Amino acid sequence: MQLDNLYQEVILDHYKRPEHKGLSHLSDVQVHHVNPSCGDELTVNLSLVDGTIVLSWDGVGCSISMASASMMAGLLTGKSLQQAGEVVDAFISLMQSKGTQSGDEEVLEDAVAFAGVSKYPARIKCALLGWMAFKDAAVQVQGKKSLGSES
Amino acid sequence: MQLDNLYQEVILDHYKRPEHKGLSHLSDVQVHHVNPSCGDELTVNLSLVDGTIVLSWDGVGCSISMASASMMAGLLTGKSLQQAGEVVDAFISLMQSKGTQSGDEEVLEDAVAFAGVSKYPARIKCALLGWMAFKDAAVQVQGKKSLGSES
Amino acid sequence: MSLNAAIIRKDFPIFERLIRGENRLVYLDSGATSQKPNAVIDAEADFYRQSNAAVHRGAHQLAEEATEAYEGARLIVANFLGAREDEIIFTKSATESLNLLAYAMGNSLKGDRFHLGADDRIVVTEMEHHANLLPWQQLSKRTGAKLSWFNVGPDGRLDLSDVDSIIQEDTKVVALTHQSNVLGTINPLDAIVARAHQVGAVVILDACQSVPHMSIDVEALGVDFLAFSGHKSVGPTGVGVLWGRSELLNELPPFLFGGSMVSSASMTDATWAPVPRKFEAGVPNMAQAVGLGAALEYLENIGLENIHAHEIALTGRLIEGLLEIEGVKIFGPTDLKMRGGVVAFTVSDIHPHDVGQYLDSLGIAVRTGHHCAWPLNKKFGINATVRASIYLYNDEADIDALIEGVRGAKKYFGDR
Amino acid sequence: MSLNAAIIRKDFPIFERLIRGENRLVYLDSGATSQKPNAVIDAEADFYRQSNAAVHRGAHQLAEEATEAYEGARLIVANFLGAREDEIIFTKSATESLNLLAYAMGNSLKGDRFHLGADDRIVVTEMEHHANLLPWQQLSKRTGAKLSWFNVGPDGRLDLSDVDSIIQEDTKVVALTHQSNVLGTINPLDAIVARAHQVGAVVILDACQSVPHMSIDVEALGVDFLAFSGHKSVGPTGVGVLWGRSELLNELPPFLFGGSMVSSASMTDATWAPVPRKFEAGVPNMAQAVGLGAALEYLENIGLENIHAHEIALTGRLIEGLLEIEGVKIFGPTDLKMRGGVVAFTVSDIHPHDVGQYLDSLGIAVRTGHHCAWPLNKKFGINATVRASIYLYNDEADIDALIEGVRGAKKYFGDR
Ligand SMILES: Cc1ncc(COP(=O)(O)O)c(C=O)c1O
Ligand SMILES: Cc1ncc(COP(=O)(O)O)c(C=O)c1O
Repeated sequence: MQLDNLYQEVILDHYKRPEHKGLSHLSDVQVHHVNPSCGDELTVNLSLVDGTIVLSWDGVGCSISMASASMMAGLLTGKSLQQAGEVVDAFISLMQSKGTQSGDEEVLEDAVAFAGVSKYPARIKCALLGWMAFKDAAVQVQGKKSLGSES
Repeated sequence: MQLDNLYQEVILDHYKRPEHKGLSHLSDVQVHHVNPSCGDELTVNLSLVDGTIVLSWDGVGCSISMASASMMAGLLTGKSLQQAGEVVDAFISLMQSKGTQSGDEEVLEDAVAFAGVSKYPARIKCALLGWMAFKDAAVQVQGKKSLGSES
Repeated sequence: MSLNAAIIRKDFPIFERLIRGENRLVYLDSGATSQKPNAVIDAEADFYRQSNAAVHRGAHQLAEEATEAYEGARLIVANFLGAREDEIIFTKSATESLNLLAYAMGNSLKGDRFHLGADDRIVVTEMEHHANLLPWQQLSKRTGAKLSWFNVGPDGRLDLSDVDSIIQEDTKVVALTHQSNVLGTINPLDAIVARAHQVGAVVILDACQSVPHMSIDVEALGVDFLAFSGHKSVGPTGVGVLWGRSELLNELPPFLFGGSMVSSASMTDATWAPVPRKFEAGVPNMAQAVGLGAALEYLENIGLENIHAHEIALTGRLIEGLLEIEGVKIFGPTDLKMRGGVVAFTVSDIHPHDVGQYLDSLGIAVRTGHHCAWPLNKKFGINATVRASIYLYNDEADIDALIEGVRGAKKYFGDR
Repeated sequence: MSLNAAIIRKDFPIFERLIRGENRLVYLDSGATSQKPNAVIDAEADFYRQSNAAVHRGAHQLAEEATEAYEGARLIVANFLGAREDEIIFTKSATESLNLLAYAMGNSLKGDRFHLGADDRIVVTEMEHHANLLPWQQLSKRTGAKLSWFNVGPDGRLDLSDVDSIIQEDTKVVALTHQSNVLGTINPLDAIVARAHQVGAVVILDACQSVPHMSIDVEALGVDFLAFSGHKSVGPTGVGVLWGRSELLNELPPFLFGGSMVSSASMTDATWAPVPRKFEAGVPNMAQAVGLGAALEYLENIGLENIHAHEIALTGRLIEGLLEIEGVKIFGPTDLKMRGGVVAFTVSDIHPHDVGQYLDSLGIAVRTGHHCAWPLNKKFGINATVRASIYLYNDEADIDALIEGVRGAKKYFGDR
C-alpha cells in the first residue's frame, strides 16, 4: 500500500508510544506552537544542562506531528545546541525535498522514516511542528543564557 | 449601410438643427439630467400655461440624445400633461422593444425614427435622456401646481 | 423524481480522473468547494471566445454582448432566489459579500440607518464560519458596537430558548448561517427574523451551505440580506453573490470604490450610481458571473428538490453506517429533518488528519480540520474533525466507500 | 526581434468571429479589457477538469494539486514582477487591490505606521482612474487626512515642477498611476519616489496600464505597492494582483476577514496568519489565478520588450495618421518616448459616441466616454473622448482601418 510510505512502522510506533512526552517541571524556556490549518498544538520545554539539551514536549495532533516530535526529542536530547542545529537543518531539508531525498541515517537515525512525508505537501507542516517549536526555543534559550552570562 | 437604421436622416437633421433648444427665461421647473456612462448632460425647462406644456431644453451630447430631445420638445409642446404622458410611455416602450416594434406614427410622429436605436442597448439611454428629464419635470410641475392651487 | 448520480457524474469531467494510483474519485468535499459540470466550464470559456469585452462601457458589439451575458446572469441569479434583478450584487465570494456588508455599514455616517456605535449591538451565533464571524467581530471593535451571540447546545443546535434577551432592543444586525458547515444543522429562522424585525434589526443570512442544496426563496425566508459563493454551487471560483432588499441596498453606502460605481466624481467628492452598480466597482468578474448563471441553470434543470432529497437520503445512509462503527462520534443533529448533507465526525482517538490521509489513499476526498469555525470546535472541546459533505454527483457507492474506509482507518492506525 | 501579430491572433479565438455582419474584428479596446489566448482559457478549464479543490484545506490529492497550481501561479507572478512569492496577493481586480490598501490602512490603530489622521496627508494625481482616486478620497474623508494632488498640464503630463511642496512632510501615502488610461502618459517616478521616501511616505503604483505592456521590475521602480488586473493582461476576469514589500505587508492590518486568514480565532478576538494568507480570506479565485499565471507566461514567451516595441510602433502610426485628419484632437503627449499605446481623441465636434458607433459598424471596437477619469476630463473641459488602445494582437491594418474609419465618420456625420 502506497500509504505505508508515509506511515512507516516506526512512525506509527512513536505515535502510539511517544518518547519524552509530558512536560518536565523545570525548563529554561517553554515554546508553544499551533498549526492553524488543523488546530494541532505542541509545547516544548527546553533546558540546557552543562551545555547539553534536555527536552520534553506535549501536544495534541496527528500521528505525523506527534511521532515527529517524539523522535526529535530522542534525537536532540544530550546534544549541544550546535549539534542539534545540524540535525534540525537536515530534517527540514529532508522535508522540503519533495520525495527526492531519502535522508542521512547517520544524522537523522530513525527520523529518515519521514522521507515519505515530503511527498505530501499538506503534511510537511505536521512533521515540522515540533522541530519549529524547538528552533524557536533554541533561539530563546541562547538569548537567555547569554543574558545570564552577562549579569 | 446597417448604421443608417440607427442614424435615420431625420435624426441627423434634428441633431444638426435642433428645435426648442436654448433654455427659455421663465419656467415652472427646471430639471438637469446626466448620463454617467458618457457624461452627457441635458436640462429641461417646463412650464404649464393654461394647462398646456411649454418646453425648452439645452444640453451637450451625442446625436441620438440631442435629436431625441429636439423631437420630444416639438412633440410635447402644446399638449396637456396627460397627453404628453401617453407619448412618453409610447416612446419608452418603443425603446425597450429590442427592435421588435416600429412605433405608432400617430402618437410618435417623426420620433418613430428612433425604432432602430432599440437594437443598440448602449444607446437607449442616450435616446431616453431628454424624455426622462421631462418625466421628472412633469412630476415636479404637478406637485407644484397642486400645492399652488391649495394655497 | 429521483436523481441518477451516475448520469450526472458524466457532466463533470473531473470524475474521469483517477486518484492515488488507480482509485476512482469519491469526492465528499463539496462543502469546501464543488466540482464543475461542462456546462459551466464551457460558459466561461465561450464568454472569452465569443463576447469578451468590458461590460457597461463600450459602444461596440462585443461590449453589448458582454453586457447582455453579464446582466443575463444577474437575472438568472435573481430568479433562482426569487429576488429582483437590481437586488443581486456580484462579488468575488461569500466572504466578500459578508465583508461588503460590514464595511458598508462601517462607512455609514452618524444618523444613518446602518450606522453603528457603542449604543448598538450585533448578534451572531457560535456556529458561524469565520467568514460570518470575523467581519462582525472586527466591525464591533472598530465601531464600539456590542457583540452577542446565540450559543450552540450539545445537540449541535442553536439555543433559541431566549431569543428576546439575546436580540435586545439595541440590536441593529443579526448575522447567522443558514446551515452550519460543520454540524450540518439547518437553523430555523422564523423566531430570529421576527424578533430582529421587531427591534428594527436587519437579518443577514450566510447561505453558503444552503443555496447550492435546497430551493431558496428570499421572500419566504424573510431575511434582509443573503450571501453565497458560486464555487460551492457547481459554479466557477472567483464569484459570489450578495442579495439584499432594494430599499436597504439603496440606503447602504458603497464598499469598493472605483470605475462604474459613480454617478459623478471630482477630486474631492463623488456621488454613487444606483444599485447594483454602486456595489460593483471596476471591470467585474464577467466570465465567472456568466459561469455562475450556467451553474444555477444546471442545478435548476435537475431540480433543487431532487437534489435535496437525494442528499438527505445519502446523509441518512452515511450517518447510519458511521454510527455502526465503534468509536465514531458524529457532531451535530442526527435527525434528518434538522440537517443537510454535511457530516463531521471523529474516529476513536485517531487524529482526523490521519483518517483523512487514509481515506485519500483510497481515492476518497474529505476535509479534516476545524473547517474555519474555531469557536465552535472549542465549544465541543475538539481541535478537528473529519467532514464528509455530499452533493448531487455522489451516490450510495460513495457513501459505502467512505464507511468502509473509516473501518479501514481504524484498523490501520489501531490494530497494526 | 519583432512580433508577428497575424500569428499571435491565431492564439486568440475571438478573432475568428465577425462583427456587425461580415466585418473582421478590429479590437482597439484592450485598455478596457484584453482578449484571451487559448492558453489562458484552457488553463482555467483544465484546473476545473483536473485539479479543482479548495486550496490549503484538504488532506486529499486534489487539494494538494490545487494548492500546487495556485501557489505555482503566485510564483509566476512574483517572477514576472521581480518580487518574492510572499509579496504577491491575489485579489479580484486592481480595483480591489487599491481598496484593500486603503481599507487596511483605515484599519490601522493609532500609533501604527499606516494610521492616518488629521495630521497626515495623502497625495494623488489629477490623472488617476477612479479606482486610484476614490479609495483615497474616501479614506481621507473617513480619517480626516488631507488630500492633495499633482496637476496635469495641457501637454497631458504631470506638473512635477514642485514635487517637494506637494509631497509635504506630513505625507504618508502617494498613490499614482504608472500610465494614464486616457492620455497614455507614462509618469516618471524617480523624483516622486525619492521625495516620498524622504518624508517616510509609501508609494502606491496603479500599474493596470503598464504591467501588461512593458517589462516591470518592482525593485527597479522603487515603489512600495503595485496593483494590476489580470483581465487587461490577456488573463481571466475576476483576478487582480497586489504586490507589496514584505515588511510593509507584515505591518499592514488585514482587509477581508474570513477563512484561511487567521492564526487563531475566538468569538471576540482573532490573530492573523502570515502574509500572503492574511490578505486572502476565503476560498480564493483559484482557477483565475492559475489562468493569470498562464497569461503572464504567454506574455513572457513573446517577450515584454517585443510587445512594447510593437505597440509603440503602432502608436506612432496611429498618432501620425490621426493628426493628418482635420479636426482631430489628440489628448496627451504625442512624443512616443513619454507614452504607451492608449490614444484618446476627439473628431471635430462629432460626439465620441457617434464616432464610436460608426467605427463599430465597421467592426472597429474602441471605447468612448470619460474612461473613469472624470476629474481629468473636466480639467480638459471635455465630457468624453474616443479612445483606441493597442495590444500585441493589433497590426498596421488595424491602425489603418481606424484612421480610415475616422475619416468615414467625419463624412457620415458632417457631409450628409
Ligand atoms: C489606470 C487604471 N487603473 C485602474 C483600473 C481598474 O481596473 P479594474 O477595473 O480591472 O479593477 C483601470 C481599468 O479599468 C485602469 O485603466
Ligand atoms: C457557512 C460558510 N460560510 C462562508 C463560507 C465562505 O465562503 P467562501 O470561502 O467561498 O467565501 C463558507 C465556505 O468556506 C461556508 O461554509
